[in-house]
Amino acid sequence: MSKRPITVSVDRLLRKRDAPAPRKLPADERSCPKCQTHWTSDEMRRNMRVCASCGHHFPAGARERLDQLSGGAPWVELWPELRASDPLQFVDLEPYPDRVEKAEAAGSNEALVVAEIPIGGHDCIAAIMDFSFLGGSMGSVVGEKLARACDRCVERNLPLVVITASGGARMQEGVIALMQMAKTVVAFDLMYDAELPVIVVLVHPTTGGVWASFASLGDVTYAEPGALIAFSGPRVIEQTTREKLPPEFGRAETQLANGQVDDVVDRRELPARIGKVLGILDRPSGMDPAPAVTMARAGAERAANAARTLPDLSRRVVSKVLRSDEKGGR
Amino acid sequence: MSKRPITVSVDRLLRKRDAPAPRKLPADERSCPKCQTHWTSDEMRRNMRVCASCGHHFPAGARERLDQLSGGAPWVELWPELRASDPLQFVDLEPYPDRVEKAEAAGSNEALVVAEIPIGGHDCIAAIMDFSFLGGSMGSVVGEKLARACDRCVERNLPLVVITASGGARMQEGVIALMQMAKTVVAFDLMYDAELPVIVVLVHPTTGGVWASFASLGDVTYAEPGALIAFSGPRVIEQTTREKLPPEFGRAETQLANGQVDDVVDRRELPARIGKVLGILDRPSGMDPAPAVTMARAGAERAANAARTLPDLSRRVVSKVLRSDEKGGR
Amino acid sequence: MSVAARRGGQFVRRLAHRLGGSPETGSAIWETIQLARHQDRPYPLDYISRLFPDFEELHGDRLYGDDPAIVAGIGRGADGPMVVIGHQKGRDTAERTYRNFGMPGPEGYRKAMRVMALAEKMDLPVITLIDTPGAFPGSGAEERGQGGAIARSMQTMLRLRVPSIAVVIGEGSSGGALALGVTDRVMMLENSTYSVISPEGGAAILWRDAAKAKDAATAFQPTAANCYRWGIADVVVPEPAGGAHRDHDEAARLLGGYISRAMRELQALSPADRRRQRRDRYRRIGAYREVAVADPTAMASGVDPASTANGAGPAA
Amino acid sequence: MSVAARRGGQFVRRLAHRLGGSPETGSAIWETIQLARHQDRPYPLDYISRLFPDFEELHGDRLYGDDPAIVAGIGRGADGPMVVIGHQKGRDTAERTYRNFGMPGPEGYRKAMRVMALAEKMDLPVITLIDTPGAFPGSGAEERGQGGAIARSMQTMLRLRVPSIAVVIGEGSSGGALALGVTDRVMMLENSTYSVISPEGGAAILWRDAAKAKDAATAFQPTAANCYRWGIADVVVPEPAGGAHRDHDEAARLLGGYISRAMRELQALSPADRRRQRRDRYRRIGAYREVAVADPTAMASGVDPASTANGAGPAA
Ligand SMILES: [Zn+2]
Ligand SMILES: [Zn+2]
Repeated sequence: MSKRPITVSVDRLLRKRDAPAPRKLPADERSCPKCQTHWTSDEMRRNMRVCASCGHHFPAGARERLDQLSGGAPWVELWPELRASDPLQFVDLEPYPDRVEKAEAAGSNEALVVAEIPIGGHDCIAAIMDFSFLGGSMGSVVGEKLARACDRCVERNLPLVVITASGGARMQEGVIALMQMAKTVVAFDLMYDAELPVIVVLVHPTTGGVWASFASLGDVTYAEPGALIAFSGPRVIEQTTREKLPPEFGRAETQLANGQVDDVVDRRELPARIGKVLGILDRPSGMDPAPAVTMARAGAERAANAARTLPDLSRRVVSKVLRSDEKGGR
Repeated sequence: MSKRPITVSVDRLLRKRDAPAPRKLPADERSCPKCQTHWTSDEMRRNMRVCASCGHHFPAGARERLDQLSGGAPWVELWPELRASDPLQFVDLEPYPDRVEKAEAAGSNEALVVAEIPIGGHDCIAAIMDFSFLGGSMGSVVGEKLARACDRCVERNLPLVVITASGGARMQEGVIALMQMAKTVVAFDLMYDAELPVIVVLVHPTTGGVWASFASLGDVTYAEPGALIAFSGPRVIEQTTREKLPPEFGRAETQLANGQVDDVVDRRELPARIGKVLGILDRPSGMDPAPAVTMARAGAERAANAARTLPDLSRRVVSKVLRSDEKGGR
Repeated sequence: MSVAARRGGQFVRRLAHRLGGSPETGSAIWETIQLARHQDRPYPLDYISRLFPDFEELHGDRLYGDDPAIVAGIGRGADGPMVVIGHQKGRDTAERTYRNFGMPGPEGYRKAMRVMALAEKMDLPVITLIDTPGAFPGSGAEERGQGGAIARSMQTMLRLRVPSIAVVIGEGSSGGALALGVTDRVMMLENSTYSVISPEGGAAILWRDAAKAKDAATAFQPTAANCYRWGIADVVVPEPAGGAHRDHDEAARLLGGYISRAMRELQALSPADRRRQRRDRYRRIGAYREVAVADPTAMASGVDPASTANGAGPAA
Repeated sequence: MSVAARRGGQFVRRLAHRLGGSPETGSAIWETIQLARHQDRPYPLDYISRLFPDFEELHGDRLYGDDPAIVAGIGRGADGPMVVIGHQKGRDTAERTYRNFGMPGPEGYRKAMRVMALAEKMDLPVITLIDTPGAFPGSGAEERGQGGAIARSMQTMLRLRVPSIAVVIGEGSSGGALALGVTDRVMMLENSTYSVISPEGGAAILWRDAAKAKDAATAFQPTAANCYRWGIADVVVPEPAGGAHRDHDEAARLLGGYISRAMRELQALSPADRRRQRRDRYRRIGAYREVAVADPTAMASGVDPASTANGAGPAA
């Protein structure tokens, strides 16, 4: 796919503008909705955006989560150059490109950030969703980044750690967004062949097409306390079936009882828990890869090539949306 | 395993004695427990032991079922020479060999009869349980016959039709009976590799270790109306949990709703339904067998050989129980 | 010129018209949606009874229950034995209620997986017929793992060794449809639709007004022609003039022909090749931009220029 | 002579005594049953905490619920990463109730299968620790397919590509125990029991009096020595003097040694060989007679003499 001669990325520019965004947003300073304790943004950040009084888990951005997971050790973001396009030239209450632009302006480049990162001393690839970017919705960029993340894991023999937060498929990309569900399942299937572990952490909220695809397919699955985990959200269910749902409906603790997750883990314990699991599943290096692993490597390479040879579709879209970028003066 | 020089089998002798047993037993003439209609044994036989008034399914013997399935066409019983032994020298309220002797005297040779038989024009191996033989309990003979039945299917490329009726593992053979559960799962696994269909029909009652092993593993699973299908019987459950169970507990119709069986099929329709499924799954002959099939063939052969090389265990038992035979004057 | 050929010619012209030039109008799309949902439109059991003279429906997931919103079974037709699975909506009120309007719970998808396992054992091709407004939104379905059931159904299909074909025969909405759609070939009937969500659902969320369904439909463009253009559908299957509801026999005959042809192509491939192509097919779908990301700091420190470093460097 | 060797020597003598000559007396068997059920006897989590310094328990069947009567997880010990699954009874009243006295429902077996699938993906050996009076007899368990869950757990174990070892650590009763017992190697602790049913259950059915449990135990002879003699157990693992409850550390150390040794043997085999031997192992178990069946008519009509024909021939 052709790269346009733009030399500075949108999020880079934005970071310069509001530095040190996204570390400190005004919204960070607030009182806990559960116990009303007031926290400064610094206190929030130091406690991983968990209320130290009552344990309420506030939303956290993808990059902040990477810092949490690595314990401050450096990590390297992968493929930040992938950005949403507008294949359907979609307009609802506003045009899709405008929505994307606003979301990018708020400091993220997409609803999924992928990075190479050490967690508890174990190198891995982390794929972290960001609910603040269009509700963490899964469009083509999320699908492609997750697929590349798995390819990279297979190439480098690394485990994958995924944190999900999503309202579901990104409707503005229509059926193409729907297909990202299948694409992520394909990606995890390469991990299966390569015998590489996948740890999934479900955070509030993980719903719709994300819960109904890769988020359900981790080898080990944790959920943050209070996270809503459901295919259909409570409102849709109440409207359709006229049921009155209890407040605990679909919450992490309920889903643990339902057998859907392995444990509910406090965010502050996540890095250690993930590190422990990675340690247990770590393989002695220098082992001959099983035939399945070799197959998976070939598959990852082929898949990556296949994706690159695609679409007049995306070409069309590239030009279209870049025009809107230009319009925005960048 | 050595064959003892006995020239006439027990059930042959018995057949001569009460000919045409087991076709016509005095107990066959009776009134329906559900609707009180009275039926002669001939009417009963002609209607496959189903009450023509209310559809109540009476128990049916294994050999009668074979006649029903084949529509009167000839079938050949396999391995009638396999008989129960007494590995534990087991005595409860009476010695196990005495129980076996009485059961044999009533006209069956074991709780499972295996035959090569055409059903709806399709050759297959049928393995039919007989509840009247020690409650259809699964001991070593049931396990071995079912294993041989599957071996034969694999050797001859035939489907397997199983009708179950059992109170579970035969306690008088202790843990050896328990292990027959695993043995039957092994047998069905050969059918899996050989890509050969297994049709299971659950009749009243199918419980305990039979339901918890091969009876649950059919490719297509039917149940006769009203059949009790459960791992633990209602009485045990009521005693353990002090639940009061409804009369429909564990019945075929309930288990259909529970997703445990494919359909509830009237006995009079069974031969046609089984024939239809065999027709659908029939493979064009002359096809190259898949590698799995070749593997399964080798497996069946090896398994059969393995079984033959076994046990001082059974030898010990052979002598022991034959002594009891001799005592019985045969 | 035979009737069939003439019809075929008409279809090609219709499809070319839809594919060519300007996008379909909102009215045309809305009309297609009405056709896709027409109550006389053939449902899976209508196709099955015509394409598989011998068919045995199988029931139950062997775990919890039987879901009438999905029918599944083994059938023998012109191309030999196959496993067929489809969303069944129900034609009259009683049947619609019984079948929950074709909205499956986890038991439905698990029944599908159970029958796919039978296909795998017996080496039978799998045909799925997709026609659902979506998976059922209910608390019981959620408690029993609706999301995981859909995910695992896709995973199961992706791993099948046997050939598989999905046909969108009516409306294919949301993950509830895609759960049966991860196959070697995806076909769409001429008047079927495939969409990320039903127009009503999309309208309620994006327009905050379910009455804006027509606007949502216009925006989603969920028609077969568009899905074909986007590479979501491999084949568009013609319907009898006026729509499949006008002539079930002819609709089944046309579909049967397309299935036979595709099945022959697929059976020429090895299981490993089919699986590989299936993976690549879905791996490839997506529309995104790549913008150039210059990061002099990162480059200076020897990091891949297509990457950005976190707070550790002075660039943060 | 080291303590371990001396202990080993004692154990060999104990085992030889039990294996030799006359069968164990009813009192001896009953005593073993009491030891197997001793409330201070180590349970799976006691062994796990000693053998796997790093252990992560996993929860849930991904279908319906999580069953505390079965614990399952991944652990890393002296022999590398493994999957461990066991029946957990609970030591005090509260925990016993919570764990349902180690009597699993279908969710327990399905959790086990789910974790075995992880073992299969990650190429991890599977260790099961068996200690249960049986699967739970309850209407809910039956509704959700208790029988099928046990059957499929056996089937799953039978098909594993990875090495597997089952250890009966306490009481192994009925299909509820065997559901976790279809492995490459079956070990029994010196004072464990393996039986078709609990003595109380057997007494209630066969003697029609649950109080006759001791008679039933005498008849079932469910001791490790007998199971070894019958070929049900491949190995009898020694316990510390007086029983495993006297010294959990030593019990775990002894078991760990036996597991390590067996694992090394198993890892020397290919997955296909292990599967073949596993199948053959269970195919072989059985005790039956073969009586000669003469059938002159059948022989005359060319039928296999080991067969009898039905009503068609004059012999019927
Ligand atoms: Zn708080
Ligand atoms: Zn009657």
